[in-house]
Amino acid sequence: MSLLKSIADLTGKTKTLSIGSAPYFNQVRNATKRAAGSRTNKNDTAGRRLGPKVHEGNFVKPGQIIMRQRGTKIHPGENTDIGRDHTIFAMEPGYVRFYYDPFHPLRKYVGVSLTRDLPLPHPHFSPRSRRFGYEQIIEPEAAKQEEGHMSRKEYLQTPELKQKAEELEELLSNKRTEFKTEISNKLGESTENLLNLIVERMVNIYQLSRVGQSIEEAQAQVTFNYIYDLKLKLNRGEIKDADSFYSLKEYYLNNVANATNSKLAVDSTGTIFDYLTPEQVQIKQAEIIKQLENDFTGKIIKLEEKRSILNLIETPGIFTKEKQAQLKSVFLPRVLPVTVPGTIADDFDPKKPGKGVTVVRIFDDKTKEVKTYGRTQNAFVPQE
Amino acid sequence: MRINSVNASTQRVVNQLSALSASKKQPKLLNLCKEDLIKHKTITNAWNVYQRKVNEKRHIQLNAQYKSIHEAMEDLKQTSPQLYALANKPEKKKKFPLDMRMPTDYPPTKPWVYNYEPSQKRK
Amino acid sequence: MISSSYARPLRYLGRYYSTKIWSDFSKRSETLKLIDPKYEKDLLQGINPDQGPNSLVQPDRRLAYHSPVAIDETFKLAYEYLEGESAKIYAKIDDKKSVEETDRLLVKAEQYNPEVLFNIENSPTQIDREQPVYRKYLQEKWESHDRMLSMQRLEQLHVIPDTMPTLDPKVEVKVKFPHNTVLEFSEWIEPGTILPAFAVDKPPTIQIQEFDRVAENSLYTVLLVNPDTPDLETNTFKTTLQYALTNVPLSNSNNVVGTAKLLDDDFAKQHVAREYEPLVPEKNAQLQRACLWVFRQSSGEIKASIGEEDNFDIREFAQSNSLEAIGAHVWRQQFDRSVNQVRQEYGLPNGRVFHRVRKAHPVIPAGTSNVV
Amino acid sequence: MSRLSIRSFSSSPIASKVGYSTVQPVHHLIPIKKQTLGKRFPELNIPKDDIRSPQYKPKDVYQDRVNEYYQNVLKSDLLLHYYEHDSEAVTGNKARSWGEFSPYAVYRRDRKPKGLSRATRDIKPVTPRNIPELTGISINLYNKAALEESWINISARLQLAQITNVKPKVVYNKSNVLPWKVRQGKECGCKVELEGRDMTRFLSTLVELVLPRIRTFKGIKDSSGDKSGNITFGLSPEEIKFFPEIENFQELFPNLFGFHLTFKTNAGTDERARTLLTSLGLPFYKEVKNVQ
Amino acid sequence: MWKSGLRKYSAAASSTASAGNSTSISSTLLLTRNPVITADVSKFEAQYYKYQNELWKRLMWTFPSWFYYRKGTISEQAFRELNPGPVFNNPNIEFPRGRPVVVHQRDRRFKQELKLPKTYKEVSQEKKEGGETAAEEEGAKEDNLSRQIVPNSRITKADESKDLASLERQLSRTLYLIIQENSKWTLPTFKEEQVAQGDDTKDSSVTPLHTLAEQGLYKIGGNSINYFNVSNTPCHVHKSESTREYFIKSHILSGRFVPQSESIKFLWLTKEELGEYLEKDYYKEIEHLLSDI
Repeated sequence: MSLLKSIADLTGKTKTLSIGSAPYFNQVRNATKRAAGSRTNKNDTAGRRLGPKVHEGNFVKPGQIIMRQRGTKIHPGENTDIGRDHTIFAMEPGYVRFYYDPFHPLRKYVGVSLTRDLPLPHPHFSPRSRRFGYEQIIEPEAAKQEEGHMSRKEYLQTPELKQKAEELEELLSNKRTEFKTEISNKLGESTENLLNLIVERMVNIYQLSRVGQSIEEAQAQVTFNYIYDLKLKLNRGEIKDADSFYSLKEYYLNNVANATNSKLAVDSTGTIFDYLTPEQVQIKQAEIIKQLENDFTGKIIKLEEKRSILNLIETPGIFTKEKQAQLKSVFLPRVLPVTVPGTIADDFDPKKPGKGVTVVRIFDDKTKEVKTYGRTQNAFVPQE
Repeated sequence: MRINSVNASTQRVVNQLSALSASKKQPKLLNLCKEDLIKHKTITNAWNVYQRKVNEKRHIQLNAQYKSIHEAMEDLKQTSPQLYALANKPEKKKKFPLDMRMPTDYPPTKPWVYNYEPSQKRK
Repeated sequence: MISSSYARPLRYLGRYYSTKIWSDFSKRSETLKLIDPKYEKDLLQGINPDQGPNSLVQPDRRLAYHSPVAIDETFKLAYEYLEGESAKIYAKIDDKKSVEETDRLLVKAEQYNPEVLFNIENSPTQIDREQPVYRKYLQEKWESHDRMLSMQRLEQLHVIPDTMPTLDPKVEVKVKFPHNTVLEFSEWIEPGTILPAFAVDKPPTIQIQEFDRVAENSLYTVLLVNPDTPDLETNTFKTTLQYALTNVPLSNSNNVVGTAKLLDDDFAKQHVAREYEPLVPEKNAQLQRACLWVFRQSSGEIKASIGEEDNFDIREFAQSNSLEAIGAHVWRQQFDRSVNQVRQEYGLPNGRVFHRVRKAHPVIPAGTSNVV
Repeated sequence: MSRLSIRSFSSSPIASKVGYSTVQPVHHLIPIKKQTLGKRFPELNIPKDDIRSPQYKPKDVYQDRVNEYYQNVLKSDLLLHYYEHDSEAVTGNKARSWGEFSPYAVYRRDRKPKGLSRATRDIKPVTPRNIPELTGISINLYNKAALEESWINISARLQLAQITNVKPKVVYNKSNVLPWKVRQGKECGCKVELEGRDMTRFLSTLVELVLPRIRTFKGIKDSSGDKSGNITFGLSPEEIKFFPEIENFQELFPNLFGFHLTFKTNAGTDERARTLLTSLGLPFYKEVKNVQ
Repeated sequence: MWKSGLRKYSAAASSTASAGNSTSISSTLLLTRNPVITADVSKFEAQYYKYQNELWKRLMWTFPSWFYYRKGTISEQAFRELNPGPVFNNPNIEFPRGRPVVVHQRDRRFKQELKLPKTYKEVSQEKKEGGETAAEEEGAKEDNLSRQIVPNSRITKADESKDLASLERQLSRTLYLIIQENSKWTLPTFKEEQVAQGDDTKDSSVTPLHTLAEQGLYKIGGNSINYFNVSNTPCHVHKSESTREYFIKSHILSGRFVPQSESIKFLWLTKEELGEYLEKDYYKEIEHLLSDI
């Protein structure tokens, strides 16, 4: 309009611009679209009210919206998060900062700084600034109630845990009484207090050997635990002074630890036995294996023999559990090999084996043939 | 039963597909015991060391040959520029002859062809 | 088996050449031999098919085992070849070479020895860590898994940069609490595990495995800090020191600070700079991280004692004592039913109790008045 | 299929989740291979050349005479043959920069090379480090019949497997060309990439048993090649009959399919590649154009 | 800049060289016979290949016999007769060395060992041979495609008789030609004639080194040699004050070396044998040109 007007003004002043007889600007604009509304005219929507909602340095509360956008024009920085439609909102109370991040040079970020004077982004290698945000409960009643509060998971697990703890306690108290008689038998007379200390020590060693510690490790650990507890007592003031702490410590080391370390030991099944040094254990292991090989291999195993084999293998403190299982599978097979004399019936009819004879067919890998044997009762190790 | 009742050409395709596919044809996995595993590793290590040595030796020899060619050409350039120009002429169309064969595991019945007749050109 | 001397073992005097070098222990260490002699026959002479390999436990599985065809004959030739190559490398070692060069050659000479390979695969806890070849394999194993795992956890749990700015791991740090009678807590702890208070109420056993040869008289510092102690005055967190060991001498094989050492009064007096105090998180105070840092002391002994200040600045401490961070470990704790008992044991007052819901109070900058 | 209907283990629907993720910078320099830290499939972390891996396959199973011939005889010959004194590397046609000062070009891809859509390699003089070598043979079988009936491709795959001892991969159409009945995603043939002993065994069979028996075979066209040292030629179904693996089982392979062979070399130029291939026993012939 | 300087310098040097007529140029022929059979492998290599091959077979898929021998055919029957199935996993039998795991007639724990039935051609051939007389059989043997293949020995008659002049000796090694003219064994060397006369403007006035070597070879060894000259470029130079011997590498492909005069003796030798025949310093100088295989 203004353009038209100014040009019209111009023409008024200088006539040279009029061309021909027809007035130059006497022009009619014809409709290029159909007058009736077409579909394309109606699809305008209301503005989505996008854009930043707070300014640099403004204080925001957690959850307050900082930016509404389509796509990530601005990326969520520190202490902010991004919603389903890319809305950025605050996660912590603080002051809004718009910034660039050197790790993503093409992005703009918005973050919330926890204090007014803290710039963003924070230096990469400096500690993060964090907010604690929890309020102390001052009132004692309410505090006690809150402390006793359990999550649902904890609440549901409590009875089971309690039962397990009780079972363990029962097992240990049984062991205590058991150990008490055994130890008093082994060590002879001693005071009640000393005996209790020794029993407690053996129970602790038993517990540690159950989680796989060797007897020497467990002994050192139990000694350490006792002395450490004494030290804590001293710190708490339950022991008067350092001197009585040292005398108690010396007493324990001399009369309990050192006195029993070389005499008593306990294995993971809770059997008390005489302590053996690792070298002695090795010798004993070799002895037992030799005995097993000499006395029980290539021979018929009856119930009696089976028991003595088991006794040998399960001699406390000699073999580990895995080794025991392996020895059992070697020396106590379900069926004895055919080479053992007296386990094969001499003449038998495979179709009509006599009483007490079992027909066994074995494939020989070398000759590629199946051999048939009649096994007597003796071939099978009795099962209890 | 149904498989057997299809016509011959379909059966052939089924056979072809089964010959290609892995189902029921794979062997058991090799589960070596500890000792055999270490043995296998040692064998592999020895082979790798051996191959490395062989390759190193080849590489050294090729380098020496290259150096030697370079020296010869450098010398020829000094001694006789014409011969150098002829020797350095690129032989782009030259091909290796088909008579140069790769070795076989066992020799042919006649290991060497003696009765070679030179062509007309050479005379 | 493991020599405890800090002195440099194994120097090769004069030229030495023998083609049967791997069965000659007059100049090589005995620890390069097979640790478990029962495998020797199966490994070096071949498995008897009527008995099966010793490494399989069950007799029936043993008999059912079939070795690959021709493995023993091939192994014999391979062994001879590698042994010859090893002898050539041993011939290169003499006293004029530097320690690093000697170590490198020793690794080269022994790395393909099947006995060494068998030891490192099957009894990694019993090997002699003074031998460079074993350390090399230990390092490879550590780098292929444990180092990545621990660095992932340290980064994910923000131990770096919340305590120290960064870490270039040089040593493997392993932690366990051996006083536990429950299997779950008595093993080595995976970095980042959440532990109950009763499981950590005695000082931990720490293993610090160096992979390069440790110089004589090298000293180490171990610090355990909790960067998540609530600071109500500023509504943020402060760092507290829970345990500190300083001037600890360690070597490649003598690398565990545990019960045996702590029982020794002299050790405790000289090296425990701050007595152990477990983390005792308060109710609703969320998860807290126990960050264990291992430092190499690059400028000798630390003489100054550690102050009792409220907020322990580990960065400042490391810098002022010129400590080089070489390894770290982390576990986490939160309030549980055993916390109060541990507090009692250590003579600590009852813990505060916080509201279950986190409030929107802003951080109060230090120095301003305490008005919420 | 709408995104909402995708089943997942998560309790919240996918639509309510933000499509945004970012990588946080780390504070250390240790590269972490995340897949090795998982505990679920430990055997997948074992490298293929370890015997404990289920994918283990022994490689050096016999003496490789072709490779030995190349290493012992040809390498030294080729080095001498290609030697050119005082020659220098010929720089290839490279992508060009947009100029130093244009702010619009900071993160833009480089300009295309002059007159080409792709950059070409430098041609370096042959030294002991880069003597031309046959790196692989790729066999490509385009099966027109499979466009109509995809089961026909089975016999084509089996034929390739029979000849090469390697299981072929199926090739699918990439685009729609309706007049040729080409539909996207339909099987249209198979291919095999040969390396190592598979390659040398195939090469020796081809050179010693197959090509000499094809009467019409004059050689590979001298103009064949992709300008960077990879030479291709084709074999027709009648010629494939001469492979001994096929010849003895003709009744099992009633329909044979021709294929294309590409000899992949690191020679850099076709000329060098041709010389290399002749040294391995493959003949070439020069096309005679009809001159009026 | 430096390039042009170098060129100038070299031109000057060459002009002095040719003007001085002091150096005599000759071309030495390194004529090789390439190995005919594969290299001999060491004990370890052979054993390794065997081990790997066994592993390979152990890890192979089962042979799809139903595909190659269709059910109900005679060939299938023959195949089954030749290859009885593995031991059946009978639950009533004990297998101390492990239970067989049989799928598709193969024990999956082991490699599959197969014997193939003879083809129709082979069988008919056998039948025919049975009916024919021995003499006819002999005649048919040479050109019959389906005769049984027996590999030739890797050691030839020449090896047995230690004929050092034979081209059929040491088939697995590279052989080199050396000749003796004046009681000294050397590689064949041919002197350049025209270059000494010194007209360096025309190329035609000189014989290229490789042509010189070729002409020389025909002169001393006759015309019936099929050989391949690897390159125009010399691969080595043997220098002394006034002589230059440039080495030209060639392979003999067929034909034979026939000495053209009585005085010429020749041998085909391997690398190690060359060390015994040639002068020590000379051998050391050219050692890297000779192939170990």
